[in-house]
Amino acid sequence: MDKLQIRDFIASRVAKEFKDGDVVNLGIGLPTLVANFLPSDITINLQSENGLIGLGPKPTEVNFDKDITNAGGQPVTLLEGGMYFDSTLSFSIIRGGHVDVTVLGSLQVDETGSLANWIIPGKMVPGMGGAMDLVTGAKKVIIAMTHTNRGKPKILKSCTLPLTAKNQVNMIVTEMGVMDIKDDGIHLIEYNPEYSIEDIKSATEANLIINDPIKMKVEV
Amino acid sequence: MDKLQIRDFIASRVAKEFKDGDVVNLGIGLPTLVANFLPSDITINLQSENGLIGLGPKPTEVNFDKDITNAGGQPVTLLEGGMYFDSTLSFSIIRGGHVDVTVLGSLQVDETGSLANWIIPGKMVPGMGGAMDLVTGAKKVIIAMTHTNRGKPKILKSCTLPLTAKNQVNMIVTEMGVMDIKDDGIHLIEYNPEYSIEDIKSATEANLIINDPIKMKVEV
Amino acid sequence: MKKQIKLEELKNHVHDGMSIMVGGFMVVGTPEFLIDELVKIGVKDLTIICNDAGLPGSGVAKLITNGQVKKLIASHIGLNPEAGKLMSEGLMECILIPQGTLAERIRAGGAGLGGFLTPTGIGTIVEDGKQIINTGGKDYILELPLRADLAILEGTTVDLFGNVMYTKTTRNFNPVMATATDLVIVGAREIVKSIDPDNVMTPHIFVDYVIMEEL
Amino acid sequence: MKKQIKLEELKNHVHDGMSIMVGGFMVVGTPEFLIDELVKIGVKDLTIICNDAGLPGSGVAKLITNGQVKKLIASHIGLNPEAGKLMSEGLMECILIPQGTLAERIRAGGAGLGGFLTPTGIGTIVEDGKQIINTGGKDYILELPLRADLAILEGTTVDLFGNVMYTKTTRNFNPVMATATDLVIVGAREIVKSIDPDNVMTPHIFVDYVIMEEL
Repeated sequence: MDKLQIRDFIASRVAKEFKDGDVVNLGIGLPTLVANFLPSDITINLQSENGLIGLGPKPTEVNFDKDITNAGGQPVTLLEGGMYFDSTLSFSIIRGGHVDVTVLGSLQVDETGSLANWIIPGKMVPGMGGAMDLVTGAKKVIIAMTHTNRGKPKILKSCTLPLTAKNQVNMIVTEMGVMDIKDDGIHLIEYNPEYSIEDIKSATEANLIINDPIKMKVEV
Repeated sequence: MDKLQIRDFIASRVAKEFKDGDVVNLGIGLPTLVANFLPSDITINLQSENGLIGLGPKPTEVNFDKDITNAGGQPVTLLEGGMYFDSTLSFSIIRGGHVDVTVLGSLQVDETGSLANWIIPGKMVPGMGGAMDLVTGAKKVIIAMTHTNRGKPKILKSCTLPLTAKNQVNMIVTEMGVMDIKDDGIHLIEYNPEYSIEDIKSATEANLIINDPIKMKVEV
Repeated sequence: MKKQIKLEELKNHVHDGMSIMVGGFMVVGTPEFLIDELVKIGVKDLTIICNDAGLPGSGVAKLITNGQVKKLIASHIGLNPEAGKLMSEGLMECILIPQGTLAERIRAGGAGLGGFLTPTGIGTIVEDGKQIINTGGKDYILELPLRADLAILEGTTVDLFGNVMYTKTTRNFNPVMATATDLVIVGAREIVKSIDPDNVMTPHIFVDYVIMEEL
Repeated sequence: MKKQIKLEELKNHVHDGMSIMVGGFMVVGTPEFLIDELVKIGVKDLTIICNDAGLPGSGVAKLITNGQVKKLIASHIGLNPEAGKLMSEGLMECILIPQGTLAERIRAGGAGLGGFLTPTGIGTIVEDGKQIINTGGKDYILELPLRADLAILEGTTVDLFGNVMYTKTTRNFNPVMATATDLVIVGAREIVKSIDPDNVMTPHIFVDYVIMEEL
């Protein structure tokens, strides 16, 4: 798979986690692509922390409205039934457990479900935006990311960068497979048969608990 | 003065404390009458803690609307420019210092500006409603009440009933006069010439600081 | 409409001993017909969280009169003399909370906050048994979040998605209660196709069921 | 309209060293023409409180580029590389706050609360130097209220009394900031006779001045 195929592979697998009626917040970058793979037979309510529920596809020239953007500042549309609200209600929704699933990218995730994705000291300081509230408040936190960064593992025994939150990640989806994070560690529950279990283990610093993982279907 | 005249005398004097643009909350009972004496040359924004600003007069049969009431549950009207809001914003307004003046009745007030008006243990337990927030949050707290209760002083050295708030009252208006509460105690700044200074002193348990108080005009 | 259920179905969502937040302020904004149904169902040992105790014959007063309320959490019960009587006689537990603190505790319950610091009640019996925290040279009471099993609200206008608008002073505690309970049931005066997305007061994600008021 | 002033009068209400909350989220809901005027006035040593650092050439980024900002309090500065550069070089102090905490601190500042307990940031450097309070078996950070001297907001529609409505996602931080500063100035896209009392988002009592955007 090339880079774009990898991103679509990850995004399409994440989209299978949603249930009818779920409120879902998709982070910037790869997680945004998940919107392209939403199942058509159920209703997913996409929330955006700048103040809307019912995030629709990118506008065309015809329905473009500069007053409707997502949390990345990109123009979006509002679906029927959607609505706007202010930042305090937006974070009551987020912090209060009213978001069923949040999907974010990450620089590092570790065995305890801690993640780091908002700062590389001395190098990159974008700020945490709404990410800390999202991972703390959402019922389920899914990290959607490439398994490694230039060959270096991102799934670690313990994060080395400043944390975004402690013990909050429930699931990791990468091009190599799907991992559940439980009290006893990271379980590889599905894997991409383009990689061997040994490949995946060696690309992962954290210990992987492996009990008969399912082979994923790869349709590119 | 008879009972009704006393109430109007107190209410009309309280109304003189307001400045143009003030946000004012009037409690149930005697304070409600203050609305009848608002100066016509300035704009006063009456707030009601159930969720409106721009409280207008009682409705007639024609403009009665069961969905518009004041905090006492009485039907009211909304003036032009007024608006509705929910209870959380209502108390952000109240607690946040956005109410310039609150006018309340009281059972007792004392030299330190503490007041008691929400419970008589074993006898009457109506609850504090919004009163505790109002006296804590408003910039100026005026107590509008009769000077005594069946001859017994209500302005005391120290309240004996459970407090509504500590050190929050700025002014007391009764049928006998107007008192400012400052760090050094209660100053009688105006008095009703129908009463002698000695009458007022003997109807008051608290020490009154008296320095040349102004004679009030009594127009009944 | 997906979320609409019949009035008779309310019984499937209530049970003895549950805690219920009831919208409204002196019965303005209280869904009277849902209260009537709760009386009919006869569910008991309820904890009711409401601004007040209703008015004699209206609002939560009906549940109180019918002996269904074990515990009332409110800011004011003065306009329902029976509530005071039951409280004095020890027949109904009654917890009185300053109105702003009540609204804010419910908000904290819905917003995932562990509590908040309020100056309201400092120096009064309201602070009894609570932690006092000094910040910026001033004392505050640490008040804790409040949640319930069910919220019974009055929505003036509800759209096909379950978005809600409240008219005039019926709004009061309704929107904040919608955020702070496991289940939210809205009694609707009218159901419309859609509400202007700028004017939605309770987003549909908070609403579980809508029951249309039969007039 | 009583509260309306001219754009040229903005200079009478600002001064060096003041703290200013600026509404908007990635410049959506930021009153661009008031920012332009602040650049023209050249008021400096400002503390700016805003969700973000704007975008290059838009929003508070203009003030940052022009060297008028001494301190920036925001949740995210990633889309304005210059802000990160100035921060790294020590030329602008930058305090990063989780977005929900930023909104809630401003709300506390406007609502007279002494602070609130949030789970956001527990176990991260966000908790450094802050009090941790355990309630209900869970750790929370005690976060304190945030206020400023002035708020500069974008109101889509303002009525003759100063009531404000915000359209679509321009709402964001605007209404909460209106409650938390000594002075509130709204840049209006349009001024109308009146707004439906149910749909007012910022009551006029919060608004000190309105400046109409010249198009």
